[in-house]
Formats: sequence, structure tokens, C-alpha cells
Amino acid sequence: MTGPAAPGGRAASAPLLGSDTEPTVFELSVPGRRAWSLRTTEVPEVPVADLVPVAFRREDQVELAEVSERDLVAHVTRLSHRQFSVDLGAYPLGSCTMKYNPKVCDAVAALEGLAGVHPAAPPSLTQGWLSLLVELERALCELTGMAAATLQPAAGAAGELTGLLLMRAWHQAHGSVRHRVVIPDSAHGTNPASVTLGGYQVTTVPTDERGCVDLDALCRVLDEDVAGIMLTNPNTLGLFEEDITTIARKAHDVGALLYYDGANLNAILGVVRPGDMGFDIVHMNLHKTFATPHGGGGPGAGPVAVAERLAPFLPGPRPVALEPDEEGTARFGWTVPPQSIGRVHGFHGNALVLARALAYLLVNGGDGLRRVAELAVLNANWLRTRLRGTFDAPYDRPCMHEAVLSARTLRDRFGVRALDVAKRLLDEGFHAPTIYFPLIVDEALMIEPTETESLQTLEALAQAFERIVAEAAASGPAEAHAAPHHTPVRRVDEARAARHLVATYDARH
Amino acid sequence: MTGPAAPGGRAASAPLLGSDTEPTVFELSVPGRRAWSLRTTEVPEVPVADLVPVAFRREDQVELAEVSERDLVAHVTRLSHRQFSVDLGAYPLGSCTMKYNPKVCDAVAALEGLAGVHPAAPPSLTQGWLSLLVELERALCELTGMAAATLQPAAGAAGELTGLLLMRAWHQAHGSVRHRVVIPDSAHGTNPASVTLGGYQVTTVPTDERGCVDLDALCRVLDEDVAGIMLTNPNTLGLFEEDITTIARKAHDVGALLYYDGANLNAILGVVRPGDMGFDIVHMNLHKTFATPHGGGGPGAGPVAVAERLAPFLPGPRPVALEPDEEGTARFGWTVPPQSIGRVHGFHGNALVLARALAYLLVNGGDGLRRVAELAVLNANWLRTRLRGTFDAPYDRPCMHEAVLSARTLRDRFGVRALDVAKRLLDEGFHAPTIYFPLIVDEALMIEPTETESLQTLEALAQAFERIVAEAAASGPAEAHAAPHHTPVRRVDEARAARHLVATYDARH
Amino acid sequence: MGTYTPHTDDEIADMLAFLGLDTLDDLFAAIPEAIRLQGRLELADGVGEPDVLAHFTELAEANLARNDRMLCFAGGGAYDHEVPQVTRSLAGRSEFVTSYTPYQPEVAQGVLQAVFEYQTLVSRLSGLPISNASLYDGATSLVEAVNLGVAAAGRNQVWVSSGVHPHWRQVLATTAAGTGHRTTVVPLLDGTTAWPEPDPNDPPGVVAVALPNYLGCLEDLSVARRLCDATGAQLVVAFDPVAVGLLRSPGAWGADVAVAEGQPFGTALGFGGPYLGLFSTTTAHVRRLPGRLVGETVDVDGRRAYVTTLRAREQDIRRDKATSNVCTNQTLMAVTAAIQLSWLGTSGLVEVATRCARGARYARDGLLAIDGVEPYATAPVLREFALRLPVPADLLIERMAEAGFLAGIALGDHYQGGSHAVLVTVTERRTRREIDAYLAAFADAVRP
Amino acid sequence: MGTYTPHTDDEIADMLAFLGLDTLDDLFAAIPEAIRLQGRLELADGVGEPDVLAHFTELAEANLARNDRMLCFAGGGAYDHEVPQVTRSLAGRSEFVTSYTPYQPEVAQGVLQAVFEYQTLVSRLSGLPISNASLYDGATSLVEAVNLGVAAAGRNQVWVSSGVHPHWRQVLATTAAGTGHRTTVVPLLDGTTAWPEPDPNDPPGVVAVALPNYLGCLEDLSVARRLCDATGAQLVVAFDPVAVGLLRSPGAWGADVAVAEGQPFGTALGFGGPYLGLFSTTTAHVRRLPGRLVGETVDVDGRRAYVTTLRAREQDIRRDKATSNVCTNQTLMAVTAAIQLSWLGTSGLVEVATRCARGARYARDGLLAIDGVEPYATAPVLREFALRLPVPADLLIERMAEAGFLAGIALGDHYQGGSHAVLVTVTERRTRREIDAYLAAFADAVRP
Ligand SMILES: Cc1ncc(COP(=O)(O)O)c(C=O)c1O
Ligand SMILES: Cc1ncc(COP(=O)(O)O)c(C=O)c1O
Repeated sequence: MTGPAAPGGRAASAPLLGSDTEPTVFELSVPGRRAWSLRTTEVPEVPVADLVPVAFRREDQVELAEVSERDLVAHVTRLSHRQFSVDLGAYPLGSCTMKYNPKVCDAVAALEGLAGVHPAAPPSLTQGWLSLLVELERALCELTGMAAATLQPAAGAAGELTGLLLMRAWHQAHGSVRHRVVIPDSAHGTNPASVTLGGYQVTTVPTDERGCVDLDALCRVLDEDVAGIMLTNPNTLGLFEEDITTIARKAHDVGALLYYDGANLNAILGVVRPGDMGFDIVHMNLHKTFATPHGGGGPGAGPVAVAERLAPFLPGPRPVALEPDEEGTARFGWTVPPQSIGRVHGFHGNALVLARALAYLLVNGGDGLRRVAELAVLNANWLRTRLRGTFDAPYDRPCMHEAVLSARTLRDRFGVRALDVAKRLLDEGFHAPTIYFPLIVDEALMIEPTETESLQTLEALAQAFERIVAEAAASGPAEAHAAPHHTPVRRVDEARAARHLVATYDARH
Repeated sequence: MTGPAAPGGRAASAPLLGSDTEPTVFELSVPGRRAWSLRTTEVPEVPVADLVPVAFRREDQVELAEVSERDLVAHVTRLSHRQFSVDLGAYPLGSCTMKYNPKVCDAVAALEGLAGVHPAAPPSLTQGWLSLLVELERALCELTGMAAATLQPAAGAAGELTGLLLMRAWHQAHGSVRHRVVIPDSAHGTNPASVTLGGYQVTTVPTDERGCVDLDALCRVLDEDVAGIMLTNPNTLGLFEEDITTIARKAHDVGALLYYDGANLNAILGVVRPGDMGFDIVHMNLHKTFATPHGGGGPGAGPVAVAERLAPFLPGPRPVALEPDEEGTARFGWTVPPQSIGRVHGFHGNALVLARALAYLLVNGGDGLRRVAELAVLNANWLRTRLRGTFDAPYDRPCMHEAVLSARTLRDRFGVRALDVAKRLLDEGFHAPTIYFPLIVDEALMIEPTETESLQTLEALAQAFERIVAEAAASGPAEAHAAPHHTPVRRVDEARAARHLVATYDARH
Repeated sequence: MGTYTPHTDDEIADMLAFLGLDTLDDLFAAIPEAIRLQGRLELADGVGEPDVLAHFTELAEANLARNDRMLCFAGGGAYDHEVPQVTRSLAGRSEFVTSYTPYQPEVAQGVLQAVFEYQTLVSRLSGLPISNASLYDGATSLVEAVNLGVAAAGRNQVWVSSGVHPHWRQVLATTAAGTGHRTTVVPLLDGTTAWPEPDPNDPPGVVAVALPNYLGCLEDLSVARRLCDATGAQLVVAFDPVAVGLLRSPGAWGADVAVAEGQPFGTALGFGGPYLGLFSTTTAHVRRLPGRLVGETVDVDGRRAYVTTLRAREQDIRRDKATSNVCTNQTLMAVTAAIQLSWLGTSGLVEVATRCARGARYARDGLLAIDGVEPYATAPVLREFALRLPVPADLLIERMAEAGFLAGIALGDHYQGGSHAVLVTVTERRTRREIDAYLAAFADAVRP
Repeated sequence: MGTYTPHTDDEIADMLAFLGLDTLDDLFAAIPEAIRLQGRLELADGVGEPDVLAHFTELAEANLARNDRMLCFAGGGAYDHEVPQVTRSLAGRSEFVTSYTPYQPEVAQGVLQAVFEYQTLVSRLSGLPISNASLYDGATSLVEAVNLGVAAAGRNQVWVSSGVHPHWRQVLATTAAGTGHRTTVVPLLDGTTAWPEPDPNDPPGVVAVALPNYLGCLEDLSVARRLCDATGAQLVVAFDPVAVGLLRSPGAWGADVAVAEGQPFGTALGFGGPYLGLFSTTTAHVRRLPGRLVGETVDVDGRRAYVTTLRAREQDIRRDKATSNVCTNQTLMAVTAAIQLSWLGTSGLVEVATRCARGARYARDGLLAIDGVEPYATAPVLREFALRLPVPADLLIERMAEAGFLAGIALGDHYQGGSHAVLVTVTERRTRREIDAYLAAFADAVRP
């Protein structure tokens, strides 16, 4: 009587009610069902055969799912109940700055006058957007202490590559051929990967015992073959590179440029600026620092700001303020910088993400942004201090916006690894911290509470960590190894996924 | 170090991660926190003392919760994860018509040009709304076979009271003093309660063994003291009152009016109309039949449509089409019927609910609405036929949109009551059916699948019921008595709530 | 035709076969042929969702008074307060929107807890310990309050100040035809109620008064309270839930029942609905409470849980003896109000009330400086006020609309000389610049 | 100042005390005094959310080209397709919007499963079995495809048809400065690519072509495929994912990599972003795949589960040897596309593609009947087409804007004679009445 299709109206798979497996949308599909509803157009109904020459026509249909709107809604809503998010709880995921994203930004991004604009519409019809982009660029330059910026890069890594291409164009314009870019061993993986794409080789410098770039080692590798140094400051250990001005001087002395990975900008907003530290190129992760929500893995936005001398190389077209018109009204247009490296995005970047970021900047204002940094650092240090006895503290000194601890002793004494701590924390109602990064810290736990979490939440988080350690000490690693216990699925077999690759529903059999 | 406040950023209470207790917003509160953000107005800052004469001024502040936006969002989002809803799964709640609510209606209700209109704005400024209301009234009259309607009543019960007041006004205008209203013993509780508020006494007539009004009994109580008969057809057993035209004739013979409780209208859309059955007054539950979502218990809308002769008594003001203007453009205004019973709502009724209902009507159209009825009845009969061997079928014949079964045998043989079946069904990923209603059926299970559930969902629902019965047969009532097992809280102590009333957070101590 | 049903033709055929039927029509065999609809409904066939959305967009465009185009200075029970995106987003979560009345508490803790918080918040606003889970709107709350009062007092003589919203009084009058309450409307004198001496042979069972009243005026409620004390009547106070951010609460004045329109807390103007009836009373009256009540309890594991309680008052159990006929209420608006009130918090409520009062003061001062514009009453006002005009109020409103303002509400025939009087309201959303523009336009509009 | 931080002054004091610090400034002791910001940022102080919303509303109003005011006949990689409320509502659920990259699969099954479904759908569209979890946009997908192709072929000579979107070609040129690829742009001849004979000493490693191309023309991809077969080059096909509802898929033409702009599936025009790069390839290339890949597996209880897999390709593990530097991608748009494609379903995709083609046919016939308007090329077209105009395209566009139409996109200097040529697109949203009005306005606008 019933076909092989799965029931769509059954909530058994919602964690609210149990923990069944949610069928895929393909399993909900029944031939002939539909959800779509299109407008009545009265356009003449030319047959498909007359529209598409037979040589180009497909014979079959693209098989998609065939479901009712009801079943689609239930399916996706149930999926959403299987997903942790900032809106459900704290996400102390180091290096990711998973702060609360104000809802007002959703309202901004939903404005039809922003969301409904075609990117190819000419400037005369898009003055609002151009004005917005120019305003954002100015604010970002002020925050970073730079002269000009491109808003095109779609994420941090895209910003990095853009920055490296700027570096390359700069050296090329100055007749200098260089092959290497220096990065610390604690750097995020995107840094070396971008270096390669930028056509350079990576030279890695070690971290010293204080958790900063080993200055001597750096000096040893610095020469006229070095195109630039990529740093993040605070670095990925959450520590401020105190020698930054020295590093900048040394870099500039050999004609290298200093690149700032802005993923950790949250820590220093309104306190110190990359430009003032001596950086030449800065990318920002608006989806971290400026509270544009992360969307389960994107979209982000990775604008790149540069010092004056690099501005002529920026990607184009760039939005610019033109001379005001006769009535004094501001006018905006596009310009391509004279030595532009070219486009780095199909249109103008992730524009609606940019709009969100500007909204966040304006609500907070200069005063509020400094407050953001202060409280992000306060929270991280409170948690670090609170937990330094619970875990190992490989770099035991004041941190900036995040703290890197280690589960080394826990592993050695009780067999509980950072991974186990992370999984057990899920049972405690928190997202896990970042683990095993930076790579240089054994059993790393990288904890970034962000400024939007309250002291009460930090206390609960600390107690949760303490309970996990106490549990291991009292009764061994079994509970932690078996964790998580209360999640929609329990510990997932990652190895099997790679061994028997099933990357589409069609590959299941 | 930490205050007594609860952590706000911890998701332990979300069913995704466990099943802690979610603190109340008052427990998340910390003096001095805030989420609000208002516009900059530059209105002169007169001190409060100059604004409010001391005799009227409060000394303390109204203590509300003091939370950050972040904690508020997490709190409410977690609450939402503790709530079943149509968007998560099937809701076969008899008498409630919990069908899927198309999302396009949300878009309609969100239109600023509808949602942002003040109810006291004059007709010249609200032509869109007036036109909408007139269009809806016409469609509802066509669907019910009536002449005119009021859109003011805010829910079904408000519609009933309106209908009874119309009945009273009608009789009064005809110089007839009557005291009783007849309702069947299967009627919904709002019917007798409304009768009382309408100033009448309830006369109950029994249901016969076929599940319909006992015609003889009805005839016995019908006389010139009867102001009206309230019926729902299909009735609350899901059965069509086949003698309806006879009943109508008998009612009219003694000068009584026939009132239609439209809660079950879904079953007959486009098939048969209350007006054609002989009804004089009809209320509709737009929040059931016309897919305006139920909101966890409201808002609804309960328009009342009447036969021509009752139109002069309708509540006012009523929206009406006026003469078109010189250019032929339709114009709309308000009118108060000559013998109007008066207002029944503070403004014009639950206007945005009305807009949703009209959108649903227009997308479906006349053809689609008939289809709704057909498939609602098809689904109910499929499920009834499938389950008639699993439960008792006290009225074992074709039903309309819902089927009433009974867990009598299950109780008698295995000690599992309708309540237990309901709770166990929650573990199976479905909402429970309505139980113990109508009151005349022992251990009633009232199942209304609605037309938006698929055959696959019905099959899964049937199997779930079967499993519950099989479980009881195989291993007794223990599992069912202890159910539900997988819900955010388990079986709730209802008696204690009434015994030790705690109806506010402040009453907790 | 809509696309919200999942059935394919094959499935329909299978299901009919299972039932032993040939056609869908056979499903309706129980319906006598004679009354079956012959032919089709006179309703157009279904169309695409975008067509319908386009139709409503056109209707919406035809509403000139829409709030995003015309600055709102109208109030009178429906207020243009800030509704932040956070309230919209949270209240719009589909778990709240698409759930039913919480009949199964184990899977309805979300709505139940939100309503529990709502009840707490309403009680703190009203100053009375028991609040229900909502009623339809302010008007129906008043009706239920009077019904409760009459039942408690055992007397059906109801005195209602004409300072109570005129529409609410009309709804009361409508329902009184059924309940048989005798309603006496007590006039205002220069903005406050002129209570008569009670007739010892027919004293009121209920006395109803507004805080502030419809003209925006503050009344000394101790007068009404004394009247109740003297006669044994129940005091019903219809209050402005924003104004109580600054004003003594109904509870503090000694109200037995307090009712209000809860729309100001996060609900759209929406042409008058859906709104939210707030209802609070004393513990003594809890078993007379209309509508639903959520209470705290525990589950079998001892975990805190919520449930609807004292259900024996309700229509589904007590039937014709129920305290009220209300079943479906305005839960989603109650949840919305709980969210909005928690967004405002202690300081936000005061801030909003203060800003409203400041805006009203500034606007009123400016308006009274216009030639021919006079106060309608001299009693103190807070955030709304009535003015006498040298021109008909309807004319003023039409003229102001052309200038881009919803100027206020004509008092109309509800009050003496009301055709030339307007009720003006200023909320926290109005900026000084907007008020200045309003004042300038008003000065033009009252020129004869 | 923003209100998104919860700390009260008391709590800050407590926390500082716990750290043994006196002031918040002490937190930054590690930062050398010399570089610390002296004074304040030149950024205005924070303001209220409504102020900011008002500012953006003003900016939005200043965009005359907004879609709710000007009928869109522009395409060129960004399309005005129907986005139903159901897609908006579901994709807007905060669990998707506010979650991070699914590093902890146990609490990220929602996103992971949605992406798994997305990968399946993209593979069915492209006709190639492996699809990643998304890239930034069509342009960056092309870049990654070329990088993959070069790595696979071991040759960095890249032939790109000038039928590929001009912006995408520009991005490719930009990144080629880093990768060192040598790019040859192959011109079109009357709308289709005129592939040259390969130089046996420097044959292409990658051949890239579009389906349909930027001018809307259909090309016979077997020519490019044969070229690849002859030279051992990898065939990259940039396809229109809506058009493949009617057209043979890239996979069917023998593509090694297929890329597309996924914006048409539920994503707003949004002034060009965030969009969605689709990326598919053959199983042979799976270890060269850029970006994230979700795979199916089981949990310890044997329940089906999803996880990101083959992670060893990625930058966080492989660092400078990674297949790509992409980390954050466009997951929310991928989830959106999965929802929108399931809303469309098998029949809906065909329906949309057909309606686009019909509208385009109808509009094109009407436009070609206008004096002086000529086809830019004679190759067959589907849903977009280019026209030669008797007036500059920029002038046409400005004139049409006044009449309420976004007329299309000027071909500009990307194509010969492009200053007097326009690319016109018709989607399923355009009604006959709208197209008729467009035709009438067009006829006026091309008058010299
Ligand atoms: C330190 C650091 N640099 C760069 C990146 C890359 O940014 P994106 O993921 O936006 O490409 C990240 C992201 O996690 C990061 O943490
Ligand atoms: C048969 C019947 N009549 C009347 C009503 C009352 O409608 P409402 O809850 O909208 O007041 C209901 C609601 O459940 C019902 O099922």
C-alpha cells in the first residue's frame, strides 16, 4: 500500500522526541508530489522542442526530490533541531570568535532595497549601496589604521590570497623578485595555503617558549628573498606579539611587507591598530569580529586594508565618493586603481555580509567597539585564570581574547584526550572549544569565550570543564571516551567516512 | 564571585543536548543588564518628577527581567526546542484541524502596508484593508452559503457568543421571548459556555447509537421556548448528521434558529454548505480550516456568517463596498447595520489572521478547497479503517475529517488508558490525538490527520499506534504508564499544579 | 489550486481501493444528495503563491496610513512602539507559531514556560498576583472582568466611567444583552470621572475606571476605591501597561481586577488585531478566573515543569457553568509580550514610558501654542492628550494625512464636542524633528 | 554604545579583582605603550538600533534599481528568480544562521545533512558524481576548477573561451599572477567559441567553456571535449544550473569539472553577494577537490551520521600543500539551495527553465521587431540573449530605468561593439504584461 518513501510528518528524529535518524529529502520523495508554486504569466506556451535545439536538449529530467511543502518544512525544521548554534548556547571555539550576532543586522540584510539590487545595475541606480560600501571601507580603515581597502574578498582566506597578490604586485612594480613568505609555526592553515597560491614558498619560524615568534629565528630567515611576513596579533595562542614593532622594522629593512591576519582583531578593537604596529596589509574576518553570523560555515567577508603605498594595487572596481553634485549631495561611483591586481570576486564581494558588519559597527560605535575588545579579553583571562589549575597552561601568562590550554596531563594520567574533553563538554550543554590547534601545543584546547557571554555562563563553563576532569580522576576515561551521550547522534566514525566515501545520496549503494 | 543568576549561554536545557531545566528569564536576570536599544530622539529631557504628579507616580520600578539580548535569544530559542509544533511533525489532534500552514501567509501578514496600519485611521487611508475584508467576507459567505458576515470575533468561542447574541436580537426584534438553546451531548465545551453567556439555558440532547443527534429526543425538547439549536456538522464524532434537513425544518417550524459550529468545516469545503443544509448562523474557525497557524493557543479568528434575514443584526461597523468613484475605482467604507447588536471586538477583529486566511483561500481557490475536504476525509477514513481492529470503533462507519476510536478494550484488558496511549505516542514522534473528548465516548481517541499529511505519515502513525497496543499486549502497561520517555520533561504532575498553585515566578516561595 | 496536499493520483487510487471506494465523491455518501453543492463554488480557481502575494502587496500599497509612510500620532488603545528585530525573530519561531494549545505538557514546555513568564510579568505590571494566559484584547478583558466582578459581588449593576475606551464600553454593552448586566456609563467632568452617589437600594456590583483614561487624563483612583469599599463593589481598572512604568499600578490603587490592552508589547498595529487582553486579579478570585492559567509543577523525575491548571474553571470541563467561554486565546501575542518585556527589562519600561511622556509634553506644549487649539480637559496627562480644534477633527486628519501624518483620533460622538476634538499620542519612536514637523503641519491644518 | 555585552559594572570589578587587576586598561599591559591608540577612534559613538535601521533604510531607498520597484531584465550570472517564503523561513532558522563550521559532527547533523543533500543535488545538476560543500561564487569556482585541472594535467596552459563570464575570467587572470598559469582567452565567432588548433609543443592543460555562454548562446561542447581528448587537457564547463533543467548536463558532455553560480537557487540578488559557487568533478579527482566535503558514516550506535571527510586535502591539515586555501565557504547559501531545489523538485526545475526560455523567446521576438535592434549573434539561445542597439547601451539602460526597467547589462568593452550591445534576461517571474511594457519602453528608448 505505501511506497518505499519515508514519512515526512513524523518528528521521531527531532531531538525533542527521541533520536531517530532523519531521512534524507530523497527518501521523503514520491514521484508526482510538488511544493513549487509560480506566478501566472500568460507568456505564450511554446513547446520545449521549439525552445531547445535537439542537440542541446537533455532527454531525461534532472531528478530532484519530490516532496510537499509540508514535508519539506518538517524535514528542514527537524534538521535544525539537530544543530547547535550560538542562538542556543555558548560556542567557546578558539580562533572563531563565535559571538552573539545582533538580530538588528538580520533586519538590515533583509531590506528589499539592499537585498533586491542586481549587481550589474549602474551607479546611478545604486547610490545607496555605493555609499554603504564607502562608509564601511572608511570605518574599517580607521579601525585598522590603514589607508584604503577592498571589500571584495569573500572570506578570510580570500583576503589572504588577495593580500599576497598585492604583495606580489608591489614587489613586481618595484622590480624586486622574491620567493619566500615567512609565517610562524602557530599560523592558521589558510596562511601557508594562501602563500602557495600566491606563488610563494613558506618559510616557517618557530614559536619561543613565551608563545611568541622566535625573534632570533625570524632574523635568521629574513633576507631580500622574503616578500613578506604573515602574522596574526594577538597570535593563535591568544598572546600579543610584544616585539611587533621590532619585527616590522626588520621586515621593512629587508624590503619585505608585513601582513596582518585579522582573524583575531576582536581583541584589540580601539586599543591598538595593525597600521600603528607597522603592518602594511591587513585582512579582517567580518564574520568573526563584526558579528555577521557564520551560517554553519559561511558566508563570511574578508576585506583587505592596506597602507597608502599599496592602495594603487587594490582590486577593482572599488567604490569611491565622487565630487558632490550641484546641490551638494554626495555622489558615488566605481574606480579601478591604476595598478590594480584585478577582480577577486565575481561581483562586489559578499555585499549583504558587508551591510551587516556596518550595522554592527554603527550600533556599537567607536566607544562600543573598544568595550567589545576589553570584555572579550576580560572574559578570556577570567576563564584562563579559573582553569589554569584544571588543565595544563603551556603559556601561563595574561592572554588576549582567547586562551590556549592543554589536556596533556589529563591524557597522560587518565587517558582522556582533548577530543574526549570536547565531546564530553557537548553533554554539558556547551559547544566544544577548538582542539589540536595551534598544532604546536600538545592536546591543545583553545578557548575563546567572546565578550557576549556572561560571567554566569563562564562560571558554568568552568564548572563543566572541572566536572569532566574530576570525573576522569574519579572513575577513569570510560565516560569521556563514550561521550557525547545526549546528542542526536553519538560519537561519529570519521575514519569510515573517508574509507568508504559516500558523498552523495546516490553513492550509498 | 558569581551572583545567584543562572548562566544564559548554556544550552544544557535544549533537548538537543540533554534535558536540564531551562531557568526562567527571572533567574537569568542580573541587575543592570539590558537588551533594549531605542532611537535617538533629541526630545527635551524633562525630569520624571515634572512629568508625573506625585500622587500618581510609582515609587519603585516595575521589576522585570534584566538580561542581555544574547541571553534572551538563547533562552527563548531553547524554549522553542522544548515545543512540539506542526512544523516538526504530525498533530493528529481531533477537533483542532492542525494542518500545515503555508509560509506564504507569513509573508502576507508581514507586509508593512498591512501590519503597520493603525486601526483608527479613517477609511480614506485604509482602502486596502477594507477591500481585503470585503473580499474575505464574500468568500466566506460563498463557502458557507450565507448572505453576510461579521469578521470581528477573535476566535470560535467569540463567534459562538456573537451568534447567540444575534439569535437573541432576532427573537427580541420579533417579540419572541425564549429561554433555551438545544445542543447535543457531544458538543464542544465552548457551546454550552457560550449559551450561558448568551443568556440562555442549555438543553442537551443525546447522541443515538449511530453517532448522530437522537432525532426523537430532539423533537421532544423542541418547542417555542427554544431560541435555537447549535450543531456542528460533521459532528464531534466526525460523522455527518444525515437528518440535518429534517432537523432544520423542525427547528424552523417552532421558530428556532439553527446555529452551525464551523470548527469542522474542513470536511465539507466545496461539497456541501451550511446554508444549504438550512443553517441560519455559522461561525468559522479560520485558525483551523483556513490554515492560520494556531500560535500555541491563539490568535484565531471566528467570523460569523448569517442568512439574509439576520444581516441587519450583525455587529458593526462592517466593511462594505461603496459606489465606485467617477473613474470606476472601487471604494470601501464602514457601515453599522440598522439593528446591530454592537461591537464584539475592540477594533475590527484579528485582522492579520483574516489576511492570512484570505491568502490561503486565494492560493487554493474554489477547486483547491474542495480538494482539501476530499483529502481530509480520505485520510481520516484510511486511518479509521486501518485502526478499527487495533482500537474499539464505537461508531463503526465511514467518517468525515476525523475518526473517534476508543481505548476501552485496551484499558480493560491491559490497563492502558487513552491518556497512556497519548503519552506513548509522543515517544513515537507524533503529537497525541485528542483524548476523552467527546465526553460521550469512553476512553475516546479523536484522530484528525488533516489533508496535509501524506500516506507515508499515516502509515507510520498507524504503525506507532499498533506498536503501543502490541507492547501492552506483550508486556503489560508499564512502558505506557511511564511514557513519555524522550521528551524534555516526563509525565507531569498535573494534580500538584492545582493543589499548590504557583502561577507566577513570584509565587514560588 | 494549492499545493499543500501531498497525495499523488496513484496514492489516492490506492487509498480509495483500501476503503473499497471508487471515487473521492463516494467519501461523501453520507451527505444527502439534495443538499450537496451542485456545480462549483463561485470562487476563482487557485493561483500561484506569487500571484496572491502580488495581490496583497497591492492591497497593502492602497493603505495610505501605513506606518512606514505616515508618522503615527494616533494611539487610543493601539500604539506605535518600537518592535525590535529580536522580538520579531524569536516570536516568529515556528515552534511557537505552529503549535496548538499545550494539551500535552511534555511536548509543550516551550509555550507553557513562556506563558508562565508572561503571567509573572503581567502580574508585576498590574500589581495583582494572578494573571491568566491572555484574552482576545483589552475590550474582551474588560467584559470578562465585569463578568467576574458581577459574579463575585452578586450584583449586576455595573458603573463604567466614560473614561474607559469607548469601543470597550460598546463591547461591554453588546455582551450585556446576553449576561443581563445593567450598565451605567458615568460621565467625565473636565477629564475625570464624576462618580455619583450610589443608590443604597441598587448599589453597583462593579465599578470600572481607566488609568489613564481615554482622554489621557490621570484620575485619582482612590475615589473609585472608596466607592467600592462603601458599596462592596468590585473595582475593575483598565490600565495602560506602558504608563505603569511611571504610574502607581492598579494593584497599588486597590483594584480587584486589572485589565489592559497588551498590544504595546511587541505586537504590530495590524489594523487592530490580533492584540492581547491582559487580565489580572487577586488570589481570592482565582477560581473565577476566565481563560487558561499556567502553573508550575514537577514531572515524575522531579524536574520543574509547567502545565495548564485549575482547568475545572474552563468550558471544556465545566461547560455551561464555566467562568467564561474562552478557549483559543492570544497565546502567540502573550509569548511576544514576554519576549518584548524581557527585552525592555526594568530600565527599558521606565525609559519607554518616560520618553512617551516627554514626547507628549513637548508636542502638547507646541500644539497649545497654536492659535485656536485648546486643551480638551485640564486634568494632568501623561502620554496621550485631547485637544479642542477650531476645525472638524476629521478635516484635520485628512489634511494632516496629506502632509504625511496620522494626526490622531477624532473623539467623535463618544465625547461632548468630540467632532472638533482630537486625541493625540506620542510614543518613544517620535523624534524631536518629527514632532516639530508635525507641529508645523498642524498649525497649517487648523487654519479654517 | 552597543548593548550586546552582559557585563555590569559590579561584575567587571569582580572579574578584575579575580585577575588582580585594577582597570580594564591593565588587560592590555602586554601591548607596548608606544603603539597603543592615543585617544579615541574617529568613529561616532554607538547609537540606538532604530537609528541604524533608519540609516540603512535611507540607503536602501537610494538604490533606485531595487527589485521591488524596477522590473529586472538583467542576468549575466545573477538572476531574479522566485524565492518563496518557505525557503526564506527555513534557511533563516537561527540554528543554520548562527552555527559554525561543523567541527563537532555530533551537534552539527543539521548542517551536515543539509550539505550532504546539497552535494547530491549539485551532482545531479552537473552530471558529475562528486560535489563539494560550496565555494565563494561562480568566479572562484572557476579558479579552483582551473587549479585542479592544471594540477591534474600537469600543464599550466589554460584556454578559456571568451564565452565564459568576463568577471570570472578577470578573477582567473588575477589569481593566475600567483599560480603562474598561462591563460589564453579564445574569442567567439558569431556567438560560439572559435577554438584554435593546439600547438603540439604547448598544448592546453585546461580548456574552459560555458554552457550557455555569456551571450546566452548554446555551444556544441563536443568540440571542446574532442580538443581535450586530443591534448589530454581537462575540460572545465561553467554552466547555468537553471538552464540544465532543459539542457544536456556538463557531465553528459564529458566535463571533468563543472562549476556554476548557485545564486539562482533561493539566494537574493544582494548586489552580488553572498552567492554560491557550485563545484563538481569526477571520482578520479576527489583527492584534488578544493574545499569541504561531507560524507555519510555511522555513529558508535550504528546510526546514520554525516561528517566532513577527506579532510587531509584541506588547508588546516595539509597547510601549504592543500588543494586550496578555502576554509569558510558559503554553507548557508548551500543549505538555502538545497531547500530551494527541494521546493522546486523534479518538475519545478523544468518548469522554471521552460518559463525562462519561453519568456526570453517572447521578449526576443518582440525586441527584434524593433527598428534598429539586431541580434548580436545568430547561435541558438535559451534564456539570455545579446542584442545590437542603435544607441549606446548605457543610454538605453538609463532611459529604461526612468520607465521602471532594469533593461539588461551593457556588453561594454568585454565584447566587440559591446558599447552598443546589451544582454537581456527573462526569468519565470516576468509576466507577459510586464514583457509587453518592457518592449514598448524599449522601442522608445532606442530612438536616437
Ligand atoms: C587565524 C585565522 N586566520 C585565517 C582564517 C581564515 O578565515 P576564513 O575561514 O574566513 O577563510 C581563520 C579562520 O578560522 C583563522 O582563525
Ligand atoms: C467543535 C469546536 N467548537 C468550538 C471550538 C472553539 O473554538 P475556539 O477555540 O477558536 O474558541 C472548538 C475549538 O477547539 C471546537 O473544536
